[in-house]
Formats: sequence, structure tokens, C-alpha cells
Amino acid sequence: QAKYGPGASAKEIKLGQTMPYSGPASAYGTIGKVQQAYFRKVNEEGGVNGRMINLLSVDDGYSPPKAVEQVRKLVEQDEVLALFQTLGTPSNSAIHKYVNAKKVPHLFLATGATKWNDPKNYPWTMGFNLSYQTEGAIYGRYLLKNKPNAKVAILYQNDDYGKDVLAGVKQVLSGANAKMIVAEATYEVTDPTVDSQILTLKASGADTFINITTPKFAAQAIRKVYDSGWKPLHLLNNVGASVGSVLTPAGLDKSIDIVTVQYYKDATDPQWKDDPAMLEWRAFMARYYREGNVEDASNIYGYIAAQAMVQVLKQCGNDLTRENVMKQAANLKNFKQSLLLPGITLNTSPTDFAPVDQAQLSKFNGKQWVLFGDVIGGN
Amino acid sequence: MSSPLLQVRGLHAYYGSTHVLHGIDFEVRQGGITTILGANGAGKTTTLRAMCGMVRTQGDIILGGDRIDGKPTESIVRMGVAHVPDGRGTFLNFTVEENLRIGAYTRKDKAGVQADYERMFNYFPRLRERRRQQAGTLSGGEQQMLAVSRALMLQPRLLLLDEPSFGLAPRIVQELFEIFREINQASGISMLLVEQNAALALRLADHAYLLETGRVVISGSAESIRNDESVRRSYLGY
Amino acid sequence: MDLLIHQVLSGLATGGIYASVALALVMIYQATHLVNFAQGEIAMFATYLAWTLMQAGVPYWGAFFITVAAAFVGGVILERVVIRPVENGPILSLVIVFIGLLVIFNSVAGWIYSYTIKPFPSPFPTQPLFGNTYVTSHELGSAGVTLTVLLLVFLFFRFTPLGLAMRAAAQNPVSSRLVGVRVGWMLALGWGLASAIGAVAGIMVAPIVFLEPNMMGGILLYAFAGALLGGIDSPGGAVLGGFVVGVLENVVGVYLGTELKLTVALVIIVGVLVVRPAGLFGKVHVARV
Amino acid sequence: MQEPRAQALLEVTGVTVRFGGITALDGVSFKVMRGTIAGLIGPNGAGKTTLFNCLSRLYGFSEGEILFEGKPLTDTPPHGIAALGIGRTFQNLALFRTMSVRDNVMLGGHARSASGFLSNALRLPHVQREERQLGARASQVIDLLDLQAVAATPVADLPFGTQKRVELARALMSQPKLLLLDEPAGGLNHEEVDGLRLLLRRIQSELQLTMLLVEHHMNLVMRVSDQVIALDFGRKIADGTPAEVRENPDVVRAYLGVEA
Amino acid sequence: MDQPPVSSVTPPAAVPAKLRAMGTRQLLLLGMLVVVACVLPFVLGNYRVFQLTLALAYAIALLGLNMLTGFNGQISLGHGAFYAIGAYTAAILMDKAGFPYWATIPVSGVVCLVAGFLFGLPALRLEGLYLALATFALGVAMPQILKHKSLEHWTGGAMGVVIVKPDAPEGIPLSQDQWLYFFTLAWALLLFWVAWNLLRGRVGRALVAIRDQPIAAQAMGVNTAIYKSLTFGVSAFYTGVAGALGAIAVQFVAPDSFTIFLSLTLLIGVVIGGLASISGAIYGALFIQFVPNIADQISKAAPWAIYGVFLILFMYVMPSGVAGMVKMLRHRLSRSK
Ligand SMILES: Nc1ncnc2c1ncn2[C@@H]1O[C@H](COP(=O)(O)OP(=O)(O)OP(=O)(O)O)[C@@H](O)[C@H]1O
Ligand SMILES: Nc1ncnc2c1ncn2[C@@H]1O[C@H](COP(=O)(O)OP(=O)(O)OP(=O)(O)O)[C@@H](O)[C@H]1O
Ligand SMILES: [Mg+2]
Ligand SMILES: [Mg+2]
Repeated sequence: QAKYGPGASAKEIKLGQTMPYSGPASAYGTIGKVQQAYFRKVNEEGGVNGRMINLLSVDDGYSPPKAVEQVRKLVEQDEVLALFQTLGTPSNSAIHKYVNAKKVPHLFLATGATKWNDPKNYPWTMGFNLSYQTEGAIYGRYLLKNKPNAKVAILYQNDDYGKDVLAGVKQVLSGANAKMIVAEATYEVTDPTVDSQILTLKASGADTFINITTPKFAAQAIRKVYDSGWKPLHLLNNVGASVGSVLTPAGLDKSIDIVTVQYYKDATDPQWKDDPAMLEWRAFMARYYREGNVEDASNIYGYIAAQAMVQVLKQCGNDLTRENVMKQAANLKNFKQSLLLPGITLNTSPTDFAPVDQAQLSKFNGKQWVLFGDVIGGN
Repeated sequence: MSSPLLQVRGLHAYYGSTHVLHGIDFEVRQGGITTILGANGAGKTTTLRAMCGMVRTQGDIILGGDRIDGKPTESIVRMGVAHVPDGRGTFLNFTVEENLRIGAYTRKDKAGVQADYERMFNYFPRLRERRRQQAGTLSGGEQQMLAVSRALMLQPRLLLLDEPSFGLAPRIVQELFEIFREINQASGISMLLVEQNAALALRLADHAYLLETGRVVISGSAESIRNDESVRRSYLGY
Repeated sequence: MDLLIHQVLSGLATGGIYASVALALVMIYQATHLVNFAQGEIAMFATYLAWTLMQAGVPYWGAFFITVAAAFVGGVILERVVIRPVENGPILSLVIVFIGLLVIFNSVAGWIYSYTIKPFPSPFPTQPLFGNTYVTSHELGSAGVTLTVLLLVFLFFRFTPLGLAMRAAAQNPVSSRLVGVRVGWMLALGWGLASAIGAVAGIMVAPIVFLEPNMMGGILLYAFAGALLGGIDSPGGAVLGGFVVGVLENVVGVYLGTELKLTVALVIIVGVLVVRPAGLFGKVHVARV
Repeated sequence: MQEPRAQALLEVTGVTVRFGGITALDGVSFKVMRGTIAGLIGPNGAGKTTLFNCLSRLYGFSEGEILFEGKPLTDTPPHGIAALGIGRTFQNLALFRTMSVRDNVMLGGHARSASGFLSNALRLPHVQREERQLGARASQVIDLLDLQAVAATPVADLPFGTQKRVELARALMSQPKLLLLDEPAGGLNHEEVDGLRLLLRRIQSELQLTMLLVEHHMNLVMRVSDQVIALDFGRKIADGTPAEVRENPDVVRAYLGVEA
Repeated sequence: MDQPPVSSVTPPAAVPAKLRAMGTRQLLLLGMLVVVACVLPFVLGNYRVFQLTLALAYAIALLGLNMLTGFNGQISLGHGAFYAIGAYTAAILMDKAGFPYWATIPVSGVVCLVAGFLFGLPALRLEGLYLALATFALGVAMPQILKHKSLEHWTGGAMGVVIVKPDAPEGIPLSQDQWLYFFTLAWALLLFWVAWNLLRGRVGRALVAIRDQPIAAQAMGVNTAIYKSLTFGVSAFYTGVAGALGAIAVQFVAPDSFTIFLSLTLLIGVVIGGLASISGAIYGALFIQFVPNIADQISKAAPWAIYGVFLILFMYVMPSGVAGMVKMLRHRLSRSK
């Protein structure tokens, strides 16, 4: 006997999300588009347990008030079964309380803040990304282990994301080790370049550089570090580690020996060129999302998240109530997605609302990322 | 008798939906000077504006055989019509010199322009003193001199003068009308003159029209108008 | 001290970016007495055109000149088609149209070209000049290009009747028509020239900041500030203003921290303007009664 | 008790104004007696409007002093001049172009009313009273200047001559003691100038106004003024009765021309 | 020329019909509008009511901006900053100082009044584009200031502040959304009434006079400096109240809610609604509240492009805004009768 909550029926499962299709963060809009494309594919192939997925993806312009409005529309008027991958820390913060009060599954948020993993207080909200803090902490531990006398300079984006990664680093480099950080600089997304910041950091005498920036600024920073003759140990955050859209523009030769943390495959990294999962993804892109850019890592990220969502719905079987969706979401057991790096799986439990909490370090060799060390993290 | 340079028949003019001129006829002889008299608000300025396409009109306006009604202002100007507008139309942020240079914008003869330049300064020595001054800081009368000079720099066939004596000292007014007479005689420039100093205007002009609320009520030679009883009372004061 | 020199030089390099866009703003200001907020996005779009041409195999300078010419024509068409219907409307209506254009160009560029950054080639050698690490040869070269354009703009406004007519049309359209200036075409010409200058700016900026739809977003504010700081009716002042803003921003960043460097730089600029309301080199136009 | 010597309402002593190299006013001194009309004449650019602008405190002056009712003007900010009792019109029209004639005139009463932001926002009873009084007075002034027909028209749509009258109305609305008129007869025909002359006289006697009148219309100046002052190149060249000034050879040469 | 005698003494009691008072027809229309506004929340879903609440808050902000830009001629490209200050003041007072929501509104307004007035003082020296730059800079800088570490304790930095939505007072059977709607409506009515008072009398004339011809305004006794900076203050007051109301409705404030796009959006609202028009604020608010959603529905690929096209088309059809259009139509209608 099938059970249906709001937004679910024998034919259809309605999901909702807000995306910045307009406004300053419209670069991320592609995540929503690739997910719509993926669900189209799933539907063409028969849907999930015979039901079509209908993703209502609406624009919030990266503005929290608009997100509140749109989410209320999705919940109250469209009556979606669950929210999926609403994007951005500010937007999700704005609806956090509301969706929990309304008991709407608020799944796989497209943001890396740590606070989404709080099942006790917010049992209806579950993040997705490797949390920014976790990533920062990995860099911190890496330094403690490999370069305990490092003099660290940090560049970070002056927003929740940058501050979160920074917090992760500082969480490890605390106490006596806090002295290791000798310089910090911020930039705004509207800054034309970060050249000036790099010069300041270089002048601090640091021998290690933690680069917490988004693609454009990552590329600028890599180039400027090299051009200014600074030769630090360069730790680059995952957001800016795409071979195709960051390292290539910056100059591959200028990127040698950069270290990053990864958890899914980089479509522009030549080592995955013939990887079957990557070939499958490319075929999908060519068929369902032609206008999408295959160099854009967001299109891989969104694809993985969509697959996770489908997995949850599959697990729900015929019990498509909000309670069950939440229950199944909190019951991912070693879900393997082939675009994740080898050895990395998605895991959740009623006390663990962080699907991705594993990652691996890798170093750039001038051509491709070379994974090294073990898979880190996991509970 | 030579054919008219400017011939206007059944001219109506409108501001938005306000009907201001109600079918007026008049002409300016080739090389002649015609003056339009009328009370405050009669439509004199509007008539001049109509001549160069600055207001919406109906009716025929013929300049030297070509219809110019409905043409854009700049095209009419390029056919040799210069206008000293009411309010002077000074380019306030330009210097005096730049104002004169822009006045000669349509002319190609560099030497002639240079000569005219000097001529203007001879007409109005005051402007020479102020040649590099921002025109917006000139006194009212100085700006009026500049407006007349700017129009003359165009070397027009027809000069439209909207109260050219406005704000000028009596001595300058006399000189100005001398200049008009001289220009008219020397280069045969025709003029359509609106002037509150009717005595002066009628002395300069050969023909005159009296406008009342957008209609021509009296017309004739300047001579005959000067002797008209009602004109005398209202405009000449004797 | 070494840091300061580095920062000043790096500030001059970014200042060069602001200067080139500021110059385009001055151009459009001279022609319309307005600041076109879409100017940056037009430049960005033109740069994508150059990129497309180069992808199609057109050599650098070919793509450069085709783009500049196309930007000119595009600017003229934009004015005649999009702006003309509101030309005589209230100024703020025009500003809204500019904002409309801004979001259209930005959004369409993202749609066509996606948001991932693209490297853009420089016509200047990749080796740093004289082996220094202070400024790249591209930064020097593009500053040279900006100064060349400045010279041309200066000569245009100073010595050609067309330049005079353009300023006249912006200042007093009614009187301009009365001296035979074709006001509509002057505006269109102004848009054309501003777009062309914008295209040059975009092509010079893209190698530094990378090509992407939002590349001009932040720059526009600084360019606007630079143009006003120098005096919006003075091409030379605007270029200088651009450089000053670049240096100021860097120096503030070093001494007061990066978090508020934009804010502090803007406060200083506005402060200067409060003292000199027409900018450093702008002509003070006296309004009298 | 009346003082033996009639008191000067306005006393200008040695006022000098320079703009860069130009000396627009050069040590100008004169007095205007209460209740009289003084004409101020002089060639274009002689400094007449500049003098008005000094009286309105729009221009500062480098030397000299201006006393109004015996007190120096420099103590008063530009926006305080109207309240002191100096009203003016502008040579080149300075009307509020989008506002109706009536609103322009009402604004003329700004200095004679006092309600502020807060009381206006709440439209307290005294604000309503004040508005009513202003409105009534505006109606009178509009009637006086024959502007009833266009009272609701935006001034930008009016012919020049009418706009000049609106300026006069606006100035009268401030109930000035001293009225500065900068070429009020501009754009008026003979008959209209005559009307203006009678009007000025009437205003002057009924409102006990003192006027300083800049005008190039000699007929008007000479007939309406009690005193005429002539400037040339910023300097005073004559000061006396109309008859005296008219005969002054300097005035004739610099200003009137041969056949004045 | 025989005119009635001029007299400067008090006028006769008989005053010509009050030109500026509302006609009965207009009063009726207004009454109907208020009735409709009161009925709406009972026929619409909570989500729609919430949207209307936001629109009302915007209308208040637009009215404030219109006073400054439309009536007084001072262009502001940065009014989002005052909206932000209002919103944050309310949020912080509720979150940190335990203020009841209703008490935060006037405080937010007053804080903005002071901020606006203080900003308006140096801005006096700036005109046209220069003022535009200064205000633009304010709008750009505000998010950065809000997330600066020295204020983080109060503002919550980049994470913002979450606030609790108020319930209807005991005994009033309204949902939270309905209650907040009426609360906002009450403020809107009050502030529209105040604006109408302000703009039709002595102060309003002075504002417009300053815009049209500042020198003459001064010569007529208007203290332009005080008027301009006070207008800045009052305008910021309105916008701040709107920000506070908006924040309570959204239950959240963060720097990203108040980017420069908010400022531009407010300007768009003012111009689309109609410059120098009180009713324009309502049209403009409806536009900025609802049109972006329409654009989003038309195209996910480039909703901004659609929005941009809307903006341009609106300006073609109504160069003087919706209010200007309405006025023209009314004029036509009354003429053709
Ligand atoms: N821009 C305008 N909009 C509407 N009506 C106007 C406009 N300009 C003038 N009018 C009207 O047209 C009529 C004629 O005005 P016009 O300026 O031609 O008069 P005029 O004879 O030149 O008067 P004056 O001697 O005062 O200059 C007047 O009734 C005036 O109200
Ligand atoms: N702001 C200024 N900057 C430079 N020069 C000025 C300024 N204001 C006035 N002048 C000059 O001062 C002189 C006096 O001007 P003013 O306006 O007082 O003359 P006026 O006597 O009123 O003349 P008119 O009868 O022509 O109106 C003029 O030559 C003018 O060019
Ligand atoms: Mg006229
Ligand atoms: Mg004068």
C-alpha cells in the first residue's frame, strides 16, 4: 500500500529548489540546470519506481528575502515533497527555521557550511558538500604533520564560505600553533584582481600559502604568486582546483606542486579522460544539457547530488511521505557514485547529516592531479 | 517685385494639444525684413519656432521654393536659416569662442569663418574681452550679444530674430540695429524680426504683421503699420 | 618600503584598468552628459566577440580591429534603436534603461559563453620587461594603449569640429539643432566611440582579470570613481583618476587591512569630491542668475 | 518722532567684486531712501546684476559693506535675506519650472511662514491655518498681476512676458521692504511697459515698498524712479535725479548713445 | 489697470476652494483601495499575504526614496544601505536586546533618520553624478561594513541574524502572516498619510523648488542645506522603517540581502512607479516584487535578460512611470468627456 505525502502521487514526485539564476552568483545557476537535465534523463528511463520527478527550480537571485519568498511558494502553494539543493549559505540560513517548522525535508543543500549537520536541532535539514570547515581542517592537519614550522599566509573570500574554510584551518592551527599563521588577507568577489593581496602576503615572509578562493581569483592568485617570484607551499581549496577552468588559464607550469583536497573527479583532469563514469557523464551532457559547459565543475557536482537524491527516492519505495524521505536520506549506506573519487562513498545516519565527509589530498604535477595519502575522514 | 524668400500659408502651431497659431499667412521678401508685432503671449515666439521645426505645425512653410514644414530643425538650419531664440540659447558651459565656433559648425570655408569671427568681435568689443570666459557667467546683455553673433556666424539666408534687443543697453540696441541694416544691405540677408521695441523694428523693416492670440489682425508695409491708430497706441506710445 | 613600491606599481597596473574604462565613461559623458552603467558590460561583451574571433582562427590584431569596429557600429545601433525612444525622457528613465542593458548583456553573455573563466591572450611579450617582477609587460603595454587612446580622445574633443559639436549636443540639444548639429547622430556617434573605447579597454583588461561575464562588474565602480575624481569632463583627469584609485586602493589595503579597503578608498574619494566638487581636473561650471 | 534726515534703507559702501581678472564691481557706494524707487542703469556687463547678487548674498564681496536698515548684510545667510525683507526677481528668469504659477507664488511666501517638517507631516491645525493664509494672499497677488487665468499652469508652458510677471508676483509674496527688480520690462511692449510703470508706483505707495530697479527701458526708469544710479565698468558714474543723470555726459556716452 | 487694492494684512476669511485637498471621488477611490487591502489577506493564501507584506514594505521604502530623488532631485543609488540599517537595527534589537518587534520599527526609523541626515550633510556639496557616486559607494560598501569583524558580535557577520516572527496579539484570530500584513499595512497607511501631508504644503513646495531652481529657492528664504539634509533623513527614515518591516517578515537579515542590487531595485521601483508621485510608490513596489518572478518563469536560461527587456519596454511605454501614465489617461478621459 503506497503512502503519499504532499507533492507525491502515483505518477509524480515534486521537488523544489531555489537557484541564483540571476544576480551576482548566477554562475552557479548551472547546478540547477544540470539537475533538471538529469531528472529528465531519469524520467525518460522510467522515473523512480515508476514515478516522474518534477523539479521546480526557481530563481532567488542569491538574495535571502527572495529565497524565503520562493521557498514559501514551493512549500505552501506548489506543495513540494522536499526541497533539494537550494543553493547558498545565506539563502538556506534564511529558510532554515521555516522549513524545520513546516517539517519539509530540506535536503542536500548546495553549500558547505557545517551548521547543516545538526540533526538534533534541525532534524529536517541535511547538507551535502564536504564541509568547508572539514576541508580547512585537512589543510591544517597536513601542515602540522608535514611542515610543522611553516609560516602560513592565507587569502580568503570575505564571506561565509571563506570564513568557514579559514575557521577549519584555525581549528587545527590553534593554541601554540596559532602562531604559524603570519598573515591573512581578504578579497571581495567584486575586486578586479587579488594581485595586491598576494604582494602583501608575500611580504609577510610566509613560506606556505593557503589559497581559499573561487575559480577566477584562484587563477589570478596562482599566476601572481608565480610571477612575483614567491615560492611557497601552495594549498589550494577544492572550489578553485579545476584543471580546465583554473589551472589552465593560470598556466599549468605555474601550478606545479599545488596541493588540494578532492572528493569527486575533475572533468578537465586528463587522467579521467577515459574513465567510464566520466564518459557516461559526458554522454549525458551531450544529450541532455548541450548548452552546459563540460569544463565547469559545478556540472559534475550537481550531477552527483542529483544521483544521491534519486537514491533517496528509490529507497523510499512506495512510502513517499516527508517523514520517510527524511528517514531514507539519513540512511545512505556507502552509496557509491562513480564520479566520486575511488574509495569515497556517501554515508548518513540519524546522527550524521553530512553525506560527504571523506576526501583525499592530491598534488598537481603539471598535467594532472596526483592523489596521495589515504582517504581522509569518515566517521 | 522679387519672389518671397519665405512664404507661410495657413500656419497652425501646437504645443501638445494646445492650439497656439490659428492659420496665419505672411512672407519675407528676398533681401527684405519683416517684423511681427504682438502682445505678450500672442504667438510671436511660436511663429519663429515654427519656421525652424521646433513646434508641431500644420500648413505650408516655403523657403526659396522648398517646403520646409515638417523637416527637422537641423535640416532647416542647414538650408540657411539662423535663429536667435528667446532665452538666448547660450551654450553655458562653452567659452565665448566655442560658442562662436559652434555657430559656424555648418560652414566649410575656414578663412571666411575666421574673418567673421573678427567681425563679431568688432561689432561687440565686449565679447572680445570675454572670449575665453565661460559663457554662462556673462551678463545678460553680453549673452544676448553672443546669441546674435552666434547666429550671424552661420552666414544665413534668413535670420530669425526673437527680441534681439532684449536686455541690451540703449546704445548697444542702436548699434545692433545699425548692424542689422548694414548686414541686410551688404549681404542681402533676409530677416524675420520679433521685437518689442516696435518703433525700432518698424524703422528697420519693410513689412509688418500684427499678431493677436495666434491670428494676423493687421498686415502691410512698415510705413502703413506705423501710421495705424491701434498700433500707435499699443506699441509706439504716441 | 619594498612592499610599498610593489603595491604602488601593482596599483598603477590595476589603475590602468580603471583608467581605460573611465575614459570610455568620459567619452559617453561628453556625448550625452550621462554615465552609462552598461558601459562595462558592453566592453565585456565586445571582448567575448574578440575571443570568439580568435577561437575561429583570426589573428590577434585582426580580431582586435574587427572587434573595435564592430563595437563602434554596435554602439551606434544601440543608441539609434534602444536609446532613441527614451532619448527625451527624464534622465532617470534613461538610467533604468542602462540598468536594463547591463543585466541583459551580463545575462546573455553568461548564457552564451557560460561563467567559467577564459584566458585571453596579450599582444605583449610574456617575458617580464627587463627581468623585473614589479609589473608585467602586458600591464605596461596596456597602460601605453590607454594613454594612446587618451591622446586621441583629447585631440578629438579639442581640435575637431565634430568633437565640439558632440559636446554641444550633450549640453544643449535645442541650441545645437539651431546651429545645424545633427543631435541624434552625435549621440549615436558618442555611443559608438564609447563602445569602441570600451572594447579596447575590455581587450586590455581581460588578460589581467580573465574573461568572464562579471569581469567588469567591480571595475565599473572604480572606473566611475576614477572618472569623477579626475573630473568627468576631463579625459586626462579621468585617466589620472583611474590610476590614483588603483594606487589608493592598494595602499589602503596594506595599511588598513583588506576587509574595508573598498570602503575606505571610497570614503577618501568622496571626501576629496566634497572638497573639490568638480573633481581634481574638472572644469567648475558656474551657474549664475 | 521722525529723525530730521530720512533714514537710508539700503546703504552700499565701497563694494568691490572680482572674478579672476575681471572687476565686476569697483568700490560702488550709494544709498537708497526708504519708500523711494531707485533706478540702476549702466551698459551691459556694468555690474548691475552682480550688485543684486551681492544684496542676495549669492556673491561674496572682497571689500566694502552693505547695510540694510543699518545692519550689515554679511551677518545673514543667503536664505535669511528674504526674511530680512529683501525680495527680488531675476534677469534670466529663475522660476520653479515644473510648479504651477500658484505654487511658485506660494513659495514666495516661504520666508513669511514658519511651519517645519514635523508639523507639516502631521498637518497640525496651525499649519492648516498658515496654508490658508498663504493661499489667500497668493490669490490676491495673482489677481493683482492678472495671472488668474494661468494660475494652475506649470510656468514652463508660459510665454516669456508672463513668466516675468510670475517672478514679480513671487517676489511680492514675500512682503519685502526692499524689492530688487532685474529688468522687469524685458519682453513687454509699449503699452505693457506703461502698465508696469503704474503697477510699480501703486505697489510702492500702497505697500510702502522701496525698490531698486535695473532696467534698460529708459522710458520706464526715468519716469518711475526718484533717484537714478549709473554704473559703468563696475564703477558708479552718476547718482541723482532722473533729469540729472539723463544729462550726465558720461552716462550719455557710455550708455544712452547719441539720441537717447 | 485697475486692480483691487493690495494689502499685506490678513486676508478675508473667504478662501478659494482648497485646490489641493482631495476630491470626494479620490477619497472614495482611496477608501475602496483600503477596503480591498483589508480583505485580501482573507482570500489569499499565507504565501501571497507574505508577498504582499513585502510589497507594502517596499512601497514605504520607495516613497522615501521618491521624496529624495523624485521630489527633491537628489539621486540616490544607495538607498539599500538605509534599508539594511533599518533591517539590522530591528534584528539586533530583537535578537540581542529583547525588544518586542513593534518597538523596533520606530527605533529603526530614527536610527536611519540620523544616519541619513548625517550622510546628507557632506552630500550637500555634491550634485548630480557626484552625489550618485557617493550614494552608490554607500550602497556598495554597506554589506562589507555589516560583515566587518568589529561589528560581528552584533551583526552576526556573514551569517546574519535570525529573528522570530511575531504572533498576532492574544485574542486576535489571525495567522502570523495575516497579522504582520496588517501591522505593515498600518505603518504604510500612516506613512503615506504623513508623506502626503508633507508634500502638499510648505515643505513639499520647498522640496520641489530646490529641485527646480535651488538658487531662487534660497533667495525666497528656503534654507536649502537644512531642507536637503532633512529630506535625506526623512527619506532614510522611511526606507529604514521599510527595512525593519521587511526583516521581520523575512525573519532573517544577512549582508547578502542588501547588496547594491537592492539599491538599484529601489531606484527601478521609483522610476517605474513614477517620479515625484506618491501613488507611484505602490505601482513601483508591485513591479519590483512581482516582475522578477515573471521573468524567472519565462526563462531559466537568462531571467535577467528578460527582466532587462521588461525594464526597457516599460520605459518606452511609460517614460514617466506608471503614475505618469495613469495621470495622462485620467487627463485624456476628463477631456474627452
Ligand atoms: N512650451 C509650451 N507649452 C504649452 N504652451 C505654450 C508653450 N510655449 C508657449 N505656449 C503658449 O503659446 C502661446 C504663445 O506663446 P509665445 O511664446 O509664442 O508668445 P509670444 O508672443 O512670443 O509672447 P512673449 O512676448 O511673452 O514672448 C501662449 O499662450 C503660451 O501660453
Ligand atoms: N561668475 C562670474 N564669473 C566671471 N565673470 C562674471 C561672473 N559674474 C559676472 N561676471 C562678469 O561681471 C560683469 C558684470 O556682470 P553683471 O551681470 O553684473 O552685468 P550687468 O550690469 O547686469 O549687465 P546686463 O545689463 O548685461 O545684465 C560681466 O562682464 C560679467 O561677464
Ligand atoms: Mg516670445
Ligand atoms: Mg544684468
